[in-house]
Amino acid sequence: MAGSYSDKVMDHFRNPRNVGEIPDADGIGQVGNPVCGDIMKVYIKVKDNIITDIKFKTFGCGAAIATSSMATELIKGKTIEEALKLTNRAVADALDGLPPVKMHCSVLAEDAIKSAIDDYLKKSTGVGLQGWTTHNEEHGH
Amino acid sequence: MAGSYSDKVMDHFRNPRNVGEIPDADGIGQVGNPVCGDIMKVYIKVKDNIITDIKFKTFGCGAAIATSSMATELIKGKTIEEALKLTNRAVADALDGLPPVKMHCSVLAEDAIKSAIDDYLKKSTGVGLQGWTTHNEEHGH
Amino acid sequence: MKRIYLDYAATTPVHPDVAAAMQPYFSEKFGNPSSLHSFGQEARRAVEKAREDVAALIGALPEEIIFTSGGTEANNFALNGVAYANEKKGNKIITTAIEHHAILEPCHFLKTRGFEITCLPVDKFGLIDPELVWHSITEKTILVSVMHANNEIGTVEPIAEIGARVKRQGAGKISFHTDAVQTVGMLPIDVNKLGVDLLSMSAHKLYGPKGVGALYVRKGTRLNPFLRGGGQERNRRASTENVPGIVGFGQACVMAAQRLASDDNRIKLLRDRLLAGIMKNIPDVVLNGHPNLRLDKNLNISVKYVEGEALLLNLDFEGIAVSTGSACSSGTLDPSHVLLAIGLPHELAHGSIRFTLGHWTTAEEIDRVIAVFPKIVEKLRQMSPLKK
Amino acid sequence: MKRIYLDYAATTPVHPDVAAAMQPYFSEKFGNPSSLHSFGQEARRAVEKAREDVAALIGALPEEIIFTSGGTEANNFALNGVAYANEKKGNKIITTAIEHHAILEPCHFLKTRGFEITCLPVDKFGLIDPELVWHSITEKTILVSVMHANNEIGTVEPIAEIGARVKRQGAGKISFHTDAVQTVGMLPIDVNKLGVDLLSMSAHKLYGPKGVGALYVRKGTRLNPFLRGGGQERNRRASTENVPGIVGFGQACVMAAQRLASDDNRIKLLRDRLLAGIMKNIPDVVLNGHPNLRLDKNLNISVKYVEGEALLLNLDFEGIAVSTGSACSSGTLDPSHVLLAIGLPHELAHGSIRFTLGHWTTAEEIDRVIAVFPKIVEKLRQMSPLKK
Ligand SMILES: Cc1ncc(COP(=O)(O)O)c(C=O)c1O
Ligand SMILES: Cc1ncc(COP(=O)(O)O)c(C=O)c1O
Repeated sequence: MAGSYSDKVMDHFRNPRNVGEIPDADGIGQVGNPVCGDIMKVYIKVKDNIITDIKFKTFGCGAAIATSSMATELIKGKTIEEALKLTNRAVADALDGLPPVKMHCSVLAEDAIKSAIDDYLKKSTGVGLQGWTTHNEEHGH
Repeated sequence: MAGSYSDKVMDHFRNPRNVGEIPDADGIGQVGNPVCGDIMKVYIKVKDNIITDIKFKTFGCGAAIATSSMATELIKGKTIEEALKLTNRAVADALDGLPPVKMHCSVLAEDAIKSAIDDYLKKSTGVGLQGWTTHNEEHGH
Repeated sequence: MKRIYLDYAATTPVHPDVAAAMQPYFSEKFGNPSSLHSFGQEARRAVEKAREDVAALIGALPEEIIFTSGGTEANNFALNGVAYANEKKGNKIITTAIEHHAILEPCHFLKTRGFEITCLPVDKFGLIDPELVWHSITEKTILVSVMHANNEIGTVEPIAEIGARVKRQGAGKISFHTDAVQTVGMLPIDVNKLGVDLLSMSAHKLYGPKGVGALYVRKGTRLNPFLRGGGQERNRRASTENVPGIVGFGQACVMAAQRLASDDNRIKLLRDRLLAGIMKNIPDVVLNGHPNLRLDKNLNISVKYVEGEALLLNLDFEGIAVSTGSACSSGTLDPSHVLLAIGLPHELAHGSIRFTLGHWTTAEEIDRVIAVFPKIVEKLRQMSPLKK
Repeated sequence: MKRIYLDYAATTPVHPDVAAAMQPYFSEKFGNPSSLHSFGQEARRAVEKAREDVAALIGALPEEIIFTSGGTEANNFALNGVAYANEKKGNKIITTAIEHHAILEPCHFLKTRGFEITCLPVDKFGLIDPELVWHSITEKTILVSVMHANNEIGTVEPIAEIGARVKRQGAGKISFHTDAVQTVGMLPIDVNKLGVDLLSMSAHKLYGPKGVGALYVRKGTRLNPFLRGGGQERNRRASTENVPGIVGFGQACVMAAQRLASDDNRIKLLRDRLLAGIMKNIPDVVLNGHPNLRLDKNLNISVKYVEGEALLLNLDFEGIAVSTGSACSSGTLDPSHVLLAIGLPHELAHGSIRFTLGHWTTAEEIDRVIAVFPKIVEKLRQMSPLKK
């Protein structure tokens, strides 16, 4: 429930960081679907293996927007390898936790980032992320 | 429930008429039993076929005492034939009604009077009331 | 910042006159109505007076009113009570896809106990077709339950028409129940004109207290108890009566009857002003529910490209309290079953917002919402990947 | 005439501090706790605070407390909830002959649904023998329910002993429930020391409001919902929370904890004074219940040769409010099942009177009763055909 959102969640929901698009993005990932009520789209710019810029657009609830904001903050300036280590738990923890029914939003945020990196890797190396698919099945209906 | 006792019931309960015994009674009737929680004992004095005096003793609830009081009032000074016409409904009506769960008390009062008359008839004529038994089975358990 | 409450369908403040009526029954006239002594009897009289007031509001007899702990208990009581009392006659219950969870969940339970539940669909406005009810009735049908007005989209159902048909077809065999939690005190109700045998109410929707409600049960309707124990409510609903709550409910009904008699359409006008203001200022908004056959106080819209909880929280930042049919209000991931039942795509169902107006709503408040809402929608749409 | 209330076991006045705590939640902080906006959230916080206070009084965790509409619902919930959740494991329920109707009636219902009820006898003081519970348990037993203290005769049962045995014998298989409606706030309670899995409470017995109670449910206990609908109380008990009632219950628990900590035996001393005064002035009176293992506030006697309702009404004429176990208080002709279960002959059971003392009882009141009561007994005995 929104009532149990932490102050950090509310802060990131109210003033989300990194909202927008990157027209010449190096990687774009979109996860979620309207059935679930959450869609996240992440754009990354990569230089020398480092994520120099990141933006997102999200259709979703307070937690969806806050996790998008927090996840993008957490990997901005990081290497691809570091970014890939980001777990949904880490996003939730950085937000001082999420209500149980909202944990799926953090999963979505992790997926959105991986999906953008996958797209970047495919475009730059021709090979995407190994052994990875989105959790869509799990957190879906 | 006592809460739905009429003012008349409360009056007769609070100031019951005809309480007591008649040492040289011409007829005595007792009905009810401790299992039901109501016992009524009625004493009558009869002269020239007229009930010249009547007293009762009752172990029982507010309605039991009030119906004893009212029933004895109603037949005092009446002929035996008139007294035998007294129904439990008439007693209840004279009290401005009784709560449904208390109607059995009026039955008991009718029975107590009939029982006293029965005793009087047996003693004076050797033959009791015809075709009459108390309602004990009905209002009992 | 003065806060603006536009969630009167969720709950209402207790009217100060109702609170005043309740006040003596907490610490002074505190008796247990089952007690025979004077403390008990003064409480008993208050309960019986309230029973008359509640009955009068819906054209019922006082002895046809059974007090409960709210609308949910009234619904659980009606469904379980009728089902178990009639299980020898049949096992089929007919209801609709847009009922409150307090109907659907007990139905779900009864299904596990051998009853058969038919859940009728509605049209795109949320209306039940009385013909459909009629055609769904079989030899085994013991109960039909159709809500009077929907709590989310506000659509008012043709209860009297359904009632007449149920009676014609199943007179004396089928009980007809309506969940009138959203309409008691809002619409004039006469149980005889509606043709219902059972009707659920909840005080906190009509400026009465939370935690008290009632089930109307037409004389002669077979009904098993639900809460079992002491002999309260003529052996039909056990538990020490919530005397102050019941007194407050009675007072709320007296006041509702006065409001209904005054034929005031202030709230409807404000609601229409809100709708017009939103439609004028914000593109891509759709109205949910029936355009006319709806509760005066209810406005339910879907805002394309954005999600309801996000709208709600942003309105809350502005001190404006509303509700949403998006997943997020319910603790599940599914959006409102009502919005899906009227055929709304998931995306729109997730973007629904319900404004419900009430006694203290002012034109200034409505104008403030009309001014603030477009900015919020715009902000969220700029964040949305769905909006091109 | 100043009235004297000696029926605290039937219900208590709401303590003024409790009423004051509730007050803001009627018309100001009136939100629905399920609402996401600020009105809802301030109500939510109040409910969660109250949950902590209730839990603290009985040594439970807040999440183990489910609010209900009173003791009756808590009991119905516990019995139905455990029975249906465990019906695949077994169908046997053990309870006692002296339980409140809010236990016996749901048991009676469950019997019609295929469950087997074992109703254990008690001794002449109303005590359950823990050995007997132990020996009654079979492979099919899923639930044991024994009340903490009896509402009529005040006898306090050896719950901890029974709890320990049930756990030893049926660890993890058998749930142990106690109806603690009469003891919460009166006796120190620790659910872990008692070894119970479920415990019923009702606020109006401890200076809280009517119409609110709770069921304690130990973590891990299998329990089906009883009131079904919205997802309130973590999906365990549907219906809009009775926020003011719950807040009042919480405050009542805080105050009860303070009273219990103070170790005050004022009420017990007054009760003993009443007993001594009656015994001294009136012949042929017997004490019902256990001489020592009883609630401090409770005095239950049978007055030979007279009937309880007649005593009660005459006391009421004097402004003294008491209760009786005679038929007449219950709407049936049978005297109290509790008095019969302790082996009292019908005649004595019909002549029982219960005095229960409380917070505002004074020595002057007790002395007035001691002075008035003999005259009433004498008047009725003179009217009684049983008294020779
Ligand atoms: C249509 C409808 N039925 C039932 C209920 C349940 O009422 P309560 O919350 O008082 O139990 C509600 C409101 O919550 C409702 O809107
Ligand atoms: C032992 C016991 N259990 C249950 C109840 C029922 O509580 P309530 O009347 O609050 O439903 C009572 C009191 O009436 C009681 O004394």
